[in-house]
Amino acid sequence: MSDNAERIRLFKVMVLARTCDDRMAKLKAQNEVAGSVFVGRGQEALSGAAGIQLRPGDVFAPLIRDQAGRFGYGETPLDVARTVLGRRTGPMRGRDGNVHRGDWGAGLLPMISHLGAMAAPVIGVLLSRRLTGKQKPGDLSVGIASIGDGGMNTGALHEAMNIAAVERLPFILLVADNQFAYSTTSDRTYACKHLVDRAIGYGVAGHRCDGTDADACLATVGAAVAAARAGKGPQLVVADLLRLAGHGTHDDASYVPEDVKSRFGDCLQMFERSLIQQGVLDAAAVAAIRDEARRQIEAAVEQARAEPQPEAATEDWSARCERDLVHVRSA
Amino acid sequence: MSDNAERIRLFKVMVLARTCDDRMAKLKAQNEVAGSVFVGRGQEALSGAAGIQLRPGDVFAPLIRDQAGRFGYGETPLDVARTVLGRRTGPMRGRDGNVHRGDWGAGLLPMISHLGAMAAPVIGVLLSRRLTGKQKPGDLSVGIASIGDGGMNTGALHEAMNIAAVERLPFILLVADNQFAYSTTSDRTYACKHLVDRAIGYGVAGHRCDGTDADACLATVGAAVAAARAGKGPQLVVADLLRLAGHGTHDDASYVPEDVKSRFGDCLQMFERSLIQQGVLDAAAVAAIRDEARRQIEAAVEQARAEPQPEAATEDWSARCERDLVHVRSA
Amino acid sequence: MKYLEAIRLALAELLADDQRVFIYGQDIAGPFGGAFKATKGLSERFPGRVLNSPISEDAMTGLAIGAAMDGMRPIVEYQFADFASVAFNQLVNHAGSIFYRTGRPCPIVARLPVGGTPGGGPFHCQMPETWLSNHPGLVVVAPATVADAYFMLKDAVACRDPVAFLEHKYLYYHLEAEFDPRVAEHPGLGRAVVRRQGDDLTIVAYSGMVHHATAAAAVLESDHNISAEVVDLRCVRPLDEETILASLARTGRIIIASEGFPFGGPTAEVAALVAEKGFAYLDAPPVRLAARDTPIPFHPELFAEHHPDDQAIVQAALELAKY
Amino acid sequence: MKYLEAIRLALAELLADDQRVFIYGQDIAGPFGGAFKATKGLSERFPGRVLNSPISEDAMTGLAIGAAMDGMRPIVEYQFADFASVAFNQLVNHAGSIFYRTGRPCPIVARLPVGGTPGGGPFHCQMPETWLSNHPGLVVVAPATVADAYFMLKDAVACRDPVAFLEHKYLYYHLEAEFDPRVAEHPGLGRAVVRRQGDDLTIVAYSGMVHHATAAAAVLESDHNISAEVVDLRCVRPLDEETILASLARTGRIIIASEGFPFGGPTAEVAALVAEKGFAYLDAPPVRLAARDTPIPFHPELFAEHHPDDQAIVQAALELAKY
Ligand SMILES: Cc1ncc(C[n+]2csc(CCOP(=O)(O)OP(=O)(O)O)c2C)c(N)n1
Ligand SMILES: Cc1ncc(C[n+]2csc(CCOP(=O)(O)OP(=O)(O)O)c2C)c(N)n1
Ligand SMILES: [Mg+2]
Ligand SMILES: [Mg+2]
Repeated sequence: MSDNAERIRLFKVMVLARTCDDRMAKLKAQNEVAGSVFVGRGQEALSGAAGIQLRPGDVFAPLIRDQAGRFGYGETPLDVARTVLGRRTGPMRGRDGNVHRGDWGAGLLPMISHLGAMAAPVIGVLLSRRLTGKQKPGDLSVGIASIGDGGMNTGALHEAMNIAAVERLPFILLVADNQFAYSTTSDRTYACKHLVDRAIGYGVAGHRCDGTDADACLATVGAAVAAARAGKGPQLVVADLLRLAGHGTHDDASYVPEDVKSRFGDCLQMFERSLIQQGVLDAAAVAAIRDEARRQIEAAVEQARAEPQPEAATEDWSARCERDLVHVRSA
Repeated sequence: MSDNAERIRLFKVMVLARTCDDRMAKLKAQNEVAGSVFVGRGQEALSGAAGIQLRPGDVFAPLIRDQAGRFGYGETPLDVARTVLGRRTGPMRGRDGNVHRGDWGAGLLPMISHLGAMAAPVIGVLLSRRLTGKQKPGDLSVGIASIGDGGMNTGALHEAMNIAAVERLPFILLVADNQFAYSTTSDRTYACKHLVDRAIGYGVAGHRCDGTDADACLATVGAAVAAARAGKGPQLVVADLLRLAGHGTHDDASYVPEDVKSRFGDCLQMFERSLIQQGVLDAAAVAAIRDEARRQIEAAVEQARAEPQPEAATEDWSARCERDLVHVRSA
Repeated sequence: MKYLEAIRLALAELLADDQRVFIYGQDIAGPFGGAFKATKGLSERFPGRVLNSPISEDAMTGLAIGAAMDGMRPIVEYQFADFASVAFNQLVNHAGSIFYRTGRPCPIVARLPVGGTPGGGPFHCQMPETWLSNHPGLVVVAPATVADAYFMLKDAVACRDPVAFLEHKYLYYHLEAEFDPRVAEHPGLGRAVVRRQGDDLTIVAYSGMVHHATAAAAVLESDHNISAEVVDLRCVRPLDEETILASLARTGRIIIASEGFPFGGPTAEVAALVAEKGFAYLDAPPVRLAARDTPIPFHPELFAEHHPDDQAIVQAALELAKY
Repeated sequence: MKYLEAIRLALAELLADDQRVFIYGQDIAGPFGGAFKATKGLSERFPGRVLNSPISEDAMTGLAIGAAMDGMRPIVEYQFADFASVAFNQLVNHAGSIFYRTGRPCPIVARLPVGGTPGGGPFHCQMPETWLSNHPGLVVVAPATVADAYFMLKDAVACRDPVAFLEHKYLYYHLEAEFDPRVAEHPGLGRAVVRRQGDDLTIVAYSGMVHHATAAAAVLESDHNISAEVVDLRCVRPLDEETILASLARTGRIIIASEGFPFGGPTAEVAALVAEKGFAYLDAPPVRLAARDTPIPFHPELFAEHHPDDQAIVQAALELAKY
């Protein structure tokens, strides 16, 4: 089992993510948010375990349920609030929204919506590091890309994973098999016994864990990251869990059958319980962590709310950075 | 081992294909052919074994090295010669050429060049058969799509194979691992131990055989086709062999190392030797088969040569069949 | 009836009337019934014929091609038109090329939810008609009315060529109209129609932009005494050149408005058409209005300024009328 | 030096001068050196920097994007431009959107062998500029001369925006010219140039079509006493509107010729441009010449009639001069 400091770190990140997601959903319900809000409820253990394993210089391509991983890797609540509220001050300046935020400079990749598309860019970053001789043998910078059970079946993901394997790059594919792709059940999504079975076909190491068990996630993702850092090539981590919410806040997920629900617990509740039972945290400490999370998120929301929105009149409508290339027809 | 009638049938198809390929290469050398000529030298056992397993109502999507499979399935030398020579009389009427020929009506799919793209259409045909209730349980029409070690890494192929598995369709993916994708060696193409390892990741049956051994090909492809017919879902067949020629006739394949060459025999030579050794055929019978092949191919070439070429003036320049949809701007 | 309901009704009737029809796409089966609910209730009514697919747009399209060539009339629902970008190859290089190459038609229908909604962002708001139209072979239609949504979907399935059917997401719930599905007469798939007659200038539009055009025409009439004719292309590929040129011949002035990106595509094609074939009719240069040349911004205020609307059309018309 | 050699020379110098440059593509490493030999010898001279990729165009492009964002200057070779269709999404939706979305440039170069050769058939002859140009963000260039092949490739790598670099396959071996790579002056990446001056009409072309245009201009001069100006666009996205309009202002008549499919794209865009912004200069309707609206036929006789050539341009010019 991981040391308790790390477990507490993960717990804090999970609480912060859950708090943040809930707050964003509430902002949406209050009509303060344009477009969709996606939450990672049920996926915090896996995602957070990945995020906190990373260090500066690593690269992380989160998807739509990775608030915990993002926080673990260093995203600030302010970046989230600014992006969700479309503030000009945010990393996407109102030009892109919600889960599409990121910062190439910080190794946190701003996703495009097309599932599967963010794996190859992570691999490109890792190849770049190798080519420029920046990698220290045995202690490599690694890259993690997230994907779901649904996204595993995109051609984009396949091509990328295969290239990672051919190049033996320190790449970790983090698969959250949360039983659903939007409303579609796994039996309509893939036919292998378990998605970890894809590892052998790519020639990479495969790991599997219970995504509702935070300690299992820490251990499994930790082992995968360590192996990648050590130069053992790509790692496929597949965790079983359940999306404990709709696809987005607009979706009541009424299509999720009761018996499926009964099979999966809430990773956050269970982790809290075991940390308390094991005496790692007491109820007061947990309450303090919750309060601190609420305080941070609320402060971020308040600050973002007060900040300026983008304005069409002052917007720089240019898709190219080489502005003087030639005369561009004005819109 | 398959019965001798089937073995002889395969041998004839292989000889016919080799003869045909050689003749087309010669036509190219004689400057009678526009564009590329691709040959299946070394792949005749695998391809032919697939072609002769199929029956009317099945569907076959060959690729660039499948002359044997095409003949096995019923393509005529005349269709080949007409297409390679661009004759108006051929199935592609000079509009498409060389290996892109086929006949949707006959279940022989005219490939587009993009590797991986022909698997999904085969699966679509099989789904169509199921939806219309045309399939007889336990004795299903099957579909075979060919692919190479290189094409296995296209996103298109991945998506298609996964859908076949999800729908449990009677689909056989026939993989010729011929050590090269054009000039690229397998170590730059994939990293799994053997491509058959992909089967488990899709949740389909995997088969592997020595592609230089015609009897092994017959047995393995036969088993895969039988399983698909019986309703056991998709089958992945991977055969190891060597492309015994350049990528096309324009390529001298000088990049193929001697030690690789020494590891792989010629399936046709070896099959001939064992048929003779086992007394299935004698030298005279083999000579007669060769002569008959030459005669057929030569007759086809002669006939095609005498036939009309397409003419720009009388060409119907329409990409749409609904001509009266509206006024189309004339070119 | 709403635009979306008209689509659903057409789908239901197509499934009921023609055993060759099936629908394939992500999340379209019941009880969910699709991201936009276009297929709600259909999988229950037509068991086994409304099938959920994996997230595999390229193979979804390839599968439809194979099924169509085997005699079916597949309808593929892409969750957003933006994601059909990964099916580009099967759509343009495969479906689009089969008839010319083989002489056999390839009757697939690709249902593509298109167009912008505030907060949709760069990858849930795109118009795909330009990149679907360059390669030969596809028919690309973009119904703007409730009746067209219904009739053109039926025509699309009847059409033996592959059809890209662009459904505007904003219209799904916001456009409502009465129409009688039993009328026998409706314009053919490839026909443009004059939505509003006028004498002073022509506004050509398609998809959601038709409504901005008619709203602009009303303002031009009431506030500026300018009589604008509105031509709804309905089908952007091929173009109904006759109707466009006939309108231009009457008015002498033309604006072409689209929500799509500015480079190439129908606005360029129509402007080029009128310059080439309607030169003598032109009393003024043709005017193109398209979206800005950037990805579609997420923020509603930026989004609103990214594409032309009623006001932009009115503004352009006032200037054009002065020319 | 041949067009192909100029590309190879530019690649070699880029690799030598800039450690950030690497090349990724199918079959490009030694001893093979690429389907067209553009990289012959380079993997030996620059070990580890000319890398064979799997047949995975989508991920090849995604990989290049990631490497570029990490500070590299990746050059991706697609074996044929036709196969970049499966990389469409990464090219237009990812590479094309990064700068606007994030404010960071994404300097990748996509080297695309384009254009027709007899017997190439529907999937080895295409021109991709139209479908690469609709989405905002990409720069799309199409060098027509040996010098441009060299200088524009260097400029493409220097450019911080993603560049699609269209190399015409027919020119690879068939175009040969002397040029001095040491000259300091060459037109910027986005500039069109007047290849031949003339008074009576303007022929706009790009890529291989420039040579048909100049050949046609020679015939027009010698046989018909018509003085044609030839404008080589060089860069189709963005367009050098100034150079085009300046030429039209001088001649009053314009033909736009392309090997690409007819719907949309640069020919429509230039025709629309001159109609909109050069209306007063136009003494006659703009004339578009593009390929026929079918897949590119395999048979050399059909192929030859599929796209405009010298004669078609001469023919169009004679009619235009009469207008
Ligand atoms: C290529 C592509 N097709 C469709 C979509 C629309 N879409 C967004 S999320 C989603 C479901 C994703 O399921 P999964 O990968 O399992 O992730 P989860 O939502 O369960 O976390 C779909 C279909 C998309 N984003 N990209
Ligand atoms: C998507 C795509 N990319 C590139 C090509 C160009 N190409 C044609 S054949 C070939 C090599 C194929 O190798 P493999 O799949 O192993 O088949 P083999 O030629 O060995 O039979 C390549 C790269 C193509 N046809 N399609
Ligand atoms: Mg999921
Ligand atoms: Mg191979």
